[in-house]
Amino acid sequence: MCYNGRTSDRERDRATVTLLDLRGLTKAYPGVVANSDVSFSIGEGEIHALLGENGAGKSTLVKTIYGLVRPDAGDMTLAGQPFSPSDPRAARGSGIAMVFQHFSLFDALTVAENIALGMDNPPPRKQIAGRIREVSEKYGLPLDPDMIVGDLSAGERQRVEIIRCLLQSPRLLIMDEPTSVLTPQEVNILFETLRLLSEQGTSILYISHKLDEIRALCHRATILRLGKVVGECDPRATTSREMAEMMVGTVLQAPQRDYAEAGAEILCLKNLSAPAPHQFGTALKNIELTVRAGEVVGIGGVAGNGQDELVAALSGEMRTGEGMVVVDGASIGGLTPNARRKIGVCAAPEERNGHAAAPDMTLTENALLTGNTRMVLSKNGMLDWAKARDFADSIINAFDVRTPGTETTARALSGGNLQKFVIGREILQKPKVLVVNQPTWGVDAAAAASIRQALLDLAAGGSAVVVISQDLDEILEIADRFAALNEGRLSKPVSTKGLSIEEIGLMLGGAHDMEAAHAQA
Amino acid sequence: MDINPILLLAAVMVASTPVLLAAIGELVVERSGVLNLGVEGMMITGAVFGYIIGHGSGSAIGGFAAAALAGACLSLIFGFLTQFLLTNQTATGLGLTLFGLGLSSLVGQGATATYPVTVPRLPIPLLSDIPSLGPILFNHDAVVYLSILLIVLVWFIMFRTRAGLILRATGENHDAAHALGYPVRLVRMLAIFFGGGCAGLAGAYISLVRVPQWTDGITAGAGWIALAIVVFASWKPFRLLIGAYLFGGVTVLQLNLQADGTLALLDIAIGLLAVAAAVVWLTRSITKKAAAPMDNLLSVIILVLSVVYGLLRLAGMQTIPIEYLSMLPYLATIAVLVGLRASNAPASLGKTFHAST
Amino acid sequence: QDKTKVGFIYVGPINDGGWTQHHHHSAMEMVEHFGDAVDFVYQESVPEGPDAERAITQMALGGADIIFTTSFGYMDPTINVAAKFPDVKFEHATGYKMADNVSVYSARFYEGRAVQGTLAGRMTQSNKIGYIASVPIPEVVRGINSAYLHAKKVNPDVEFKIIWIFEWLNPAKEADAAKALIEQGCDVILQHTDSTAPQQAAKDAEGDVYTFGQAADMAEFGPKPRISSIIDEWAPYYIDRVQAVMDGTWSSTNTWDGIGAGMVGIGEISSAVPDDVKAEAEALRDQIAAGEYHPFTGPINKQDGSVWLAEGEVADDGTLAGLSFYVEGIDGDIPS
Amino acid sequence: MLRLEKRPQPSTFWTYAAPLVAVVVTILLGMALFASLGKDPVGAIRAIFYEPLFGEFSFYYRPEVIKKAAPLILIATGLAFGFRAGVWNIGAEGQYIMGAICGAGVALAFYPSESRWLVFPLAIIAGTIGGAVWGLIPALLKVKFKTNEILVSLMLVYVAQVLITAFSSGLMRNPDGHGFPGSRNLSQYPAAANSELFAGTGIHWGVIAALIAVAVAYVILTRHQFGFDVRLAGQSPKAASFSGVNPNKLVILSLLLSGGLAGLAGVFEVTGPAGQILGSFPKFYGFTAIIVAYLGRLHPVGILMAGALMALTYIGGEVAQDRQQLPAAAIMVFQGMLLFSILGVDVLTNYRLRFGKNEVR
Ligand SMILES: Nc1ncnc2c1ncn2[C@@H]1O[C@H](COP(=O)(O)OP(=O)(O)OP(=O)(O)O)[C@@H](O)[C@H]1O
Ligand SMILES: Nc1ncnc2c1ncn2[C@@H]1O[C@H](COP(=O)(O)OP(=O)(O)OP(=O)(O)O)[C@@H](O)[C@H]1O
Ligand SMILES: [Mg+2]
Ligand SMILES: [Mg+2]
Repeated sequence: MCYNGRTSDRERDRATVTLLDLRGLTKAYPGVVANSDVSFSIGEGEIHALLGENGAGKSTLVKTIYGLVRPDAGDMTLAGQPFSPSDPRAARGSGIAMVFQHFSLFDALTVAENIALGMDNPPPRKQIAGRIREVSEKYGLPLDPDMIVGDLSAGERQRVEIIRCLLQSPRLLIMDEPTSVLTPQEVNILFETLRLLSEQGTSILYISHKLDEIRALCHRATILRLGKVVGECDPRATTSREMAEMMVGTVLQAPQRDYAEAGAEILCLKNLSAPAPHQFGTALKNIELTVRAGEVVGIGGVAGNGQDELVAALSGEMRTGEGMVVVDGASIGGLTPNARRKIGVCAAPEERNGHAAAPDMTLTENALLTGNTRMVLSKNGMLDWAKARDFADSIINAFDVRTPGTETTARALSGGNLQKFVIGREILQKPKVLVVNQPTWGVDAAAAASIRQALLDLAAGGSAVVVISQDLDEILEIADRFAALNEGRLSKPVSTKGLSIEEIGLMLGGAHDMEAAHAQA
Repeated sequence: MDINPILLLAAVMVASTPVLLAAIGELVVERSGVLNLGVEGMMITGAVFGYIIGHGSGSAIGGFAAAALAGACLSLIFGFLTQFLLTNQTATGLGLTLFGLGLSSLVGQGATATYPVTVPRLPIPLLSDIPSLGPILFNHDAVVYLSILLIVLVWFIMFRTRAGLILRATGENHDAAHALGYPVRLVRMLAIFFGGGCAGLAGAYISLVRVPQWTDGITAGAGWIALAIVVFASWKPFRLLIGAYLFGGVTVLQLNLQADGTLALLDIAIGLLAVAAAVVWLTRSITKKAAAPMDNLLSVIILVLSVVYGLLRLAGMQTIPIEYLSMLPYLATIAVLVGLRASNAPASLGKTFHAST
Repeated sequence: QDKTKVGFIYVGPINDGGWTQHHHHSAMEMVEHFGDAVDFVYQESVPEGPDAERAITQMALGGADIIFTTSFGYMDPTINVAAKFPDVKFEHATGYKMADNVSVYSARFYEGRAVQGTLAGRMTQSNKIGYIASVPIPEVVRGINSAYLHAKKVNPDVEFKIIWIFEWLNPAKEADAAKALIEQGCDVILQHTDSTAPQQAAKDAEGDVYTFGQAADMAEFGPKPRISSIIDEWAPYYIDRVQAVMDGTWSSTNTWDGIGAGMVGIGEISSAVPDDVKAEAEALRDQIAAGEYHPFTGPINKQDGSVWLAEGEVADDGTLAGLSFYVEGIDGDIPS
Repeated sequence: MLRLEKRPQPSTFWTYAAPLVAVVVTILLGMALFASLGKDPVGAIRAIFYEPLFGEFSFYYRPEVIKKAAPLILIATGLAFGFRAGVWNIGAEGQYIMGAICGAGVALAFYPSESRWLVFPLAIIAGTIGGAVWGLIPALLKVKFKTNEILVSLMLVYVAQVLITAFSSGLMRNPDGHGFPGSRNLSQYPAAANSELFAGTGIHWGVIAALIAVAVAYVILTRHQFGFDVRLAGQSPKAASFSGVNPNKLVILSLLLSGGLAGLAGVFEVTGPAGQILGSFPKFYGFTAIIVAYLGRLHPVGILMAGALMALTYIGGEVAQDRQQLPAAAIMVFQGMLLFSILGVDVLTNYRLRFGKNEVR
C-alpha cells in the first residue's frame, strides 16, 4: 500500500521525533536537474529507504547531506537546528556518517589508517587498533586493523567502511548501496547491526536497488524519479513490483524464457588454473566447467573471488596453459582477445567505464573497441569509420540506448545506458560464447530486465552464455545451471530448477570468508 | 693510492646535500600525488636568489631563507596551473624548468662573483672528537645536518602524524580523500610549496656553500637527479639517503680516480660491492625469498661485472677511459632503477584531480 | 653613415667571470677608445653550430663592418657567413681556417703557463700539483706540458695530477675537482677552466693551497690562495683591427701573440710568494717577452720516451698548434 | 566564487580559440616583462613575431624558421604517439643525439666516398636505427623490469651527451682538424650532405621528412588501427587490454617510433645545419619537442603549428636580442610564459568557467 505525499499513521507513531528535515532541496548539473525541490524527513531511530532508478538523484541527495555537494536551493534542519555542512567534516561533526559505495578506501594503507581517516578525532595511533577490535566484535564484523586494505576481500572492505562509521557513534548513518558486494549471510549480519543501531536511536538513510532488502529492513521509503519525490511508502506493506513500478513510472515485464534442450558442448574449461595477475588479484584453481549451446550458466560469488580473473581468462586478457580453455574442441588458452573474437568468444567485463568501454571515446569508437574483428570494421589496418558508426547506431537502436548520437562520449552516458551499449555491442556480434560479468550491476529495473531478456534470446539462438553475477535473483531468473566461485575455485554446477537462495548462499561458502577473518582477528 | 677514504666520505656528504634536499621535497610532493618535473627550475631559482640575497644581506641564513621562498613561490605557478587550471603535470613541470632557467639567468645578470658569505661549520659535540674520523665526518656546515634532519622529520610527519596520514591518503586516492572531506587541492598546494622550498634551499646550497658562486646553469642537472633518486628510494625517506650518497659517491669517486691515476680505489670499491652482492645473493638463495627476484638478478649482474673487471685488472689494465666514467652515475641510476623496480608509487601520482560540488 | 659598426658574438653570458667576460671587457675598452666613432653590438650565449651562423648572419645583415667571433666552435659558421658577405670583415678567435675577409687570432697562453709552472714547482711542499683541465684541445695540452716542464725544471720531484672535466665553465664540477685534488695532497692547483670555484675551494682548505687566476686576474682571492694569474688582454688587438677597418687597411692575418705583444698578461705575483721565487718567475716572464727564451726548447721527450725536441731545438708553431701528446713524466692519457 | 565545471564534450569553439587567447595573454605578459627590463615592449614583440616573417630581412629569417621548426616537429610527432599511449619518453634529446652520432658515424666510415646514393641513405637509416635503439632501451627495461621510462630515458640523455662529447674528441675527431675536437664537416662532404633542396628556402630533407611525418601521423592517428590502439591505451589502459591491445608491444612500438624519429631529426641536423659531431651539437631540440608536442595538443596538425610558433620565438628572440639587446634569458622566460598560458587557457576546452552559484533550470 502506497501513500502519495502523506505519512501513514503507523509511521507517525514510530517517528515521533524528526531528526533530519529536508525542505525544497534543488541541485542542477549541466543539462540535468539531479534534485528538484526534494523534501522529506527522517525520524530518530528510523531506517529510511531512498529509492529510485539510476540517475534519479539519490547519491546527489545524500552527498548534499554529507556536505560534499552544495545545493542550489532549499535548506535542511538537523534536530531542529538549521543545518548546512560546508564539507564532510562539518557533517561528521554534526553526527552524520556515510558508507560510500565507491571511492572511499585507500588500498595501500592499513585498515586502522583507513578508519582513522574517516574520523575527525580518532583515538591515538596506539589505541585505535584496540577500539577497532572492540567495535568489530560487538557488531559481529571481524576485522584485522593491521591488514593492508588492498589485500582485503570486497566484503571485508565494506566492513572497514561500516566500522569507520560505527566508531563515530553517529546520529544519522547514510548507506549508499552497501550490500552489492556482500554474501547473503553477510547481509544478514549487517541487517542485524542496523536494526540494533536503530533500536539504540540511530537513524539510518538506506539506498539500495534490491527491493527485497528494503522490504526486510526499512520502516519507510521515499521514492525519487528524475530528481523529484514521486511518492513515499511503507516498504513492509508494499510489494517489490509496486515499488519498482513507482520508480520507473511504468509497468514492468519479467523476462520470458523457454527452457530449451541444451545442444552440443561448446565451451569447456579443463583444470583451469592461473596465478593472480597482480598483487591484489585472485588465483584461479582447477576450474572445471562445460557450457552447451543454448545454455546459460550462472556463476555466483562474492566479488573478489576470481570473477575478474575468470572473465580475463575467457576473454583472452589473461593467457592460460594449453588445453585449459577449449572451444569447439580447440584449445584457445594462448589466443589474443581478437583471435578469440574471431572464433566467436566475446566478453563483457564488469567495470563498464574504463574496462568494457573507454569513457572519453565516442560511442562509435567504443563500438570499434571490440567490434572490429567480427563486424570487419577495418581493412589492412585502415579503419572504416562509416561502418563503425553504423554498427554503433545499430546497437543504440536495438538496445534502446538513450543518447544524443553515436558521437557522444561514453562518459556522457548514464551507467545503465552505457551498460546496455556494452552488452548490446557483444550480443550483436552474434558470439558463439558470451561471458558477462555483472551485466546489470547498478542498473535500474527496466534496463536490467531488457538486458536479461537479450541474454536469454542469445542463448535461445544457440549460443553458450556464462553470466557471472552477485545478484542471485538474477541468476535464478536466467540461468539453467549454477556454480559458485570461491577463492578462485568453482563448485560443481547444479541445475537452478528448484534451487533456493538459502542453498545458494551455502554453496557460495560465504561462511569461509567470515571464518578467515575471525581467525586473523 | 693518494685517496683518503674518510675525506672521500666527507666530500660525498657535501656533494650529495643539494640533491638530497631537493629530493626530500619532491618526495613529499609525489607522496601527495603530484609529479613536479620542475625541480631543476626551482633549484636554480633558489640558487640565484640565495646568492644575491645572501650577499646583499651578508647573512647566509638570509640567503637560504630567500632561496627557499623563491623556490616555493616558483612552485606556486606550477601548483596554480596543475591544481586549479588542471594542466598536464609533465608538460607544466618541464615548462617550469625552462622558465626557472630563464628567470634565474635574468635575475643573475647583475650578480658578479663577489666575496662569498660564510656558512658556519657546526661540529657535533662528542662525535666530532673521535680521533681522525670525527673532525672530518662530524664537522660539516649546518645545512648538511639540516638535510639529514629533514629526512627524519619528513619520515616522522609522514608516518607518525595525522597530517602525514592525510598527505599519503591524498596521494593514494584523491577521490576518496575528497569524499571524506579532505581538501585535496590545499594539501597538494602545501606539498608543492614545501617541495619548492626544499628545491630552493638545495639551489642555495650550491651557490652559497658547495661552489660557491653564481653562474648561469650552475645546478647542472642536479634537479633531474633528485627526481631519479625519489623513484630509486621507492618514495621512502630513509632510502633517499642511500640514493643521494650513492650518486654523490660515484661523482666524487670519478674525479678522485682521475686525480689518483691508479685504480686502487676502484679495486676496493668494486671488491666491496661484489662482496655485498654475494652476501645478498647467498642469503636470498638460502632463505629462498622469491619476493625479490630482481635483487638476485642485480646481485648476479654485479658479481659478473666485478669478475670481468677483476680479469681485466689481472690482464694488466692500468687505466680506464675517464671521459666514459662520467656516464657512471647515470648508468648506476638505471641499474638501480632496474634492480629496485619502481613499485610502491602513490596510486594517484601525476593524475589530475577535479571535484565537482 | 660614417660610423664603423663593430659586432661581437659571445659563447657565454657576458658576466661569466671568465672567457666571455674578458672579451666583452676588452671590447668595451675598444669602444671607449673610439667613442662615438663606433657602433657596438653584441650577442651573448650564442651556441656553437648553426645558431651561431644565424647570429653572425644577422649581424652582417644588420650592417656590421667587422665581426669578432670569439669561440673556436664558430670557425665553420664564420667561414660560411664570410663567403656570403665579402665586404664584411671577420675575426675568428682561436681557429685556423682563414679567408680573404677572415682573420684568425689567438694568444700564446702557454707562455704564461711556463711562469705558472715555475711558481708552482717552487711553492709546492707536497710536490703534488693539481691541474683542472677543460676540453682536450691543443691549447690545453700545450698549457699542461708547458706548466709541467717548468715545474719539473725547478723541482725535479713534482708530480702532476690532472682532472679533465670536459667543460670550459662548470663551477660545481670545478669545485669538486679542486676538492678532490686537495684531498689527495695537492697544494698547488692550476686550472684551465673559467670559474673561481677552485680558488674558493683552495681558500676553504686547511693549510696553504695556492692557485692562479685564469683569463681574469681573480685578484679578489689574493694574496692567497691566488698567487698570480694569466690574463687575456684582447683590447689592444681589438683597437688595432677596428682602426684598420676605419683606415681601410684591414687585411686577412693570422695573429698568435704572447706576453711580448701584450696579449697574454701575467697578473701581479702576490706577497705570498718569497721574493727570490718571485724574481725567478719575473725573470722568466721577461725573457719570454723579449723573445730570448721559448718555453718549448729541447731536449724534450714525448710521454712514451721518444724524442720530440733535441737539445736546443725549438718547437715550430705548426706542431704546437696541433699538439696532442703529453711530454715525458706526465702520467695518464689525454682523453680521446 | 569561480568554479570549473566539466563539459560532457570538449568545446569545439575553445579548441580553436584557446591557443589564440593564450598567445594574446603571453604577448601582454611578455610586454610587461620587457618593459620591466627597460626595453621597448612593442618593439620587442614586433621583433619576435613580425620581423622574422615580414620584416626587412624576412627573406633570410623565413628559411631559418623552417630549418629550426623541422627537427622540433619531427621529434614532437614521434613523441605524440608515446604521450597519447601513456608512454612517457622524455629522453628524446638522447635519441636525437644518438641518431646524429650513428648517422655521422656511418657517413664518416665511407669518407671520402663520392657515392651520394649510397652514403646519404645509409646515414639516414643508421641515424634512425641509432635513435630507435636508444629509445628501445627504456622500452625493454619497462617491459621486462617495470622500470620507469621517464627516468631511464632521461638518464640516457646524459649518457648520450657524454658519448657525443667523448666521440667528438676521440673516435670521430677530424684527423685533419689540428687536434681540435669535432668530426669532419659533413655538410662539406657531398656524399653525405643534407643541403638545401631549393636555394634560399631553407627546405632540406629534414623539412620534407617532418611534413611527411605529420601527414602519416595524422592518417595513423585518425584512420589506422595502430593510432586507435595508441589513443585507447592512453585514455584507458584496461579497456585497451580488453580490446586486445598488447601494452608491452605498444610501449616498445611507441618508443621505437619516437626514438626513430628523434634519431632521424638528429641525422638530418648533423648532416645539414649543424654539420659536425661536436660537444656543442645543437642541443635541446629533444626537450623543446616535448613542449611542442603538448602545445600542439599531441595532434599532428597542432604540432606542425606549435613547432612553427616555437621556432618563430627562437628566431624572433634572436632578432630581439640583436635589435633591442634583449638578454637571451628573457626569451627563455617568454617561452616559459607562452607554454604556461597555452596549457592554462586550454582548461576552457574541457571545462566551463562558472561564477557564483548554479542557476536552476
Ligand atoms: N563527477 C562527474 N563529473 C561530471 N559528470 C558526471 C560526474 N559524475 C557523473 N556525471 C554525469 O552523470 C551522468 C551519469 O551518471 P552515473 O554514471 O552516476 O549514472 P546514473 O546517473 O547512475 O545513471 P544510470 O541510471 O544509467 O546508472 C553522466 O552524464 C555523467 O557525465
Ligand atoms: N558531478 C556531477 N556533474 C554533473 N552531473 C552529475 C554529477 N553528479 C550527478 N550528476 C547527474 O545527476 C543525476 C543524478 O545522479 P545521482 O548520482 O544522484 O543518481 P543516483 O540516483 O544516485 O543513481 P544510482 O542509482 O545510479 O546511484 C545523474 O543522472 C547525473 O546526470
Ligand atoms: Mg549509477
Ligand atoms: Mg548513486
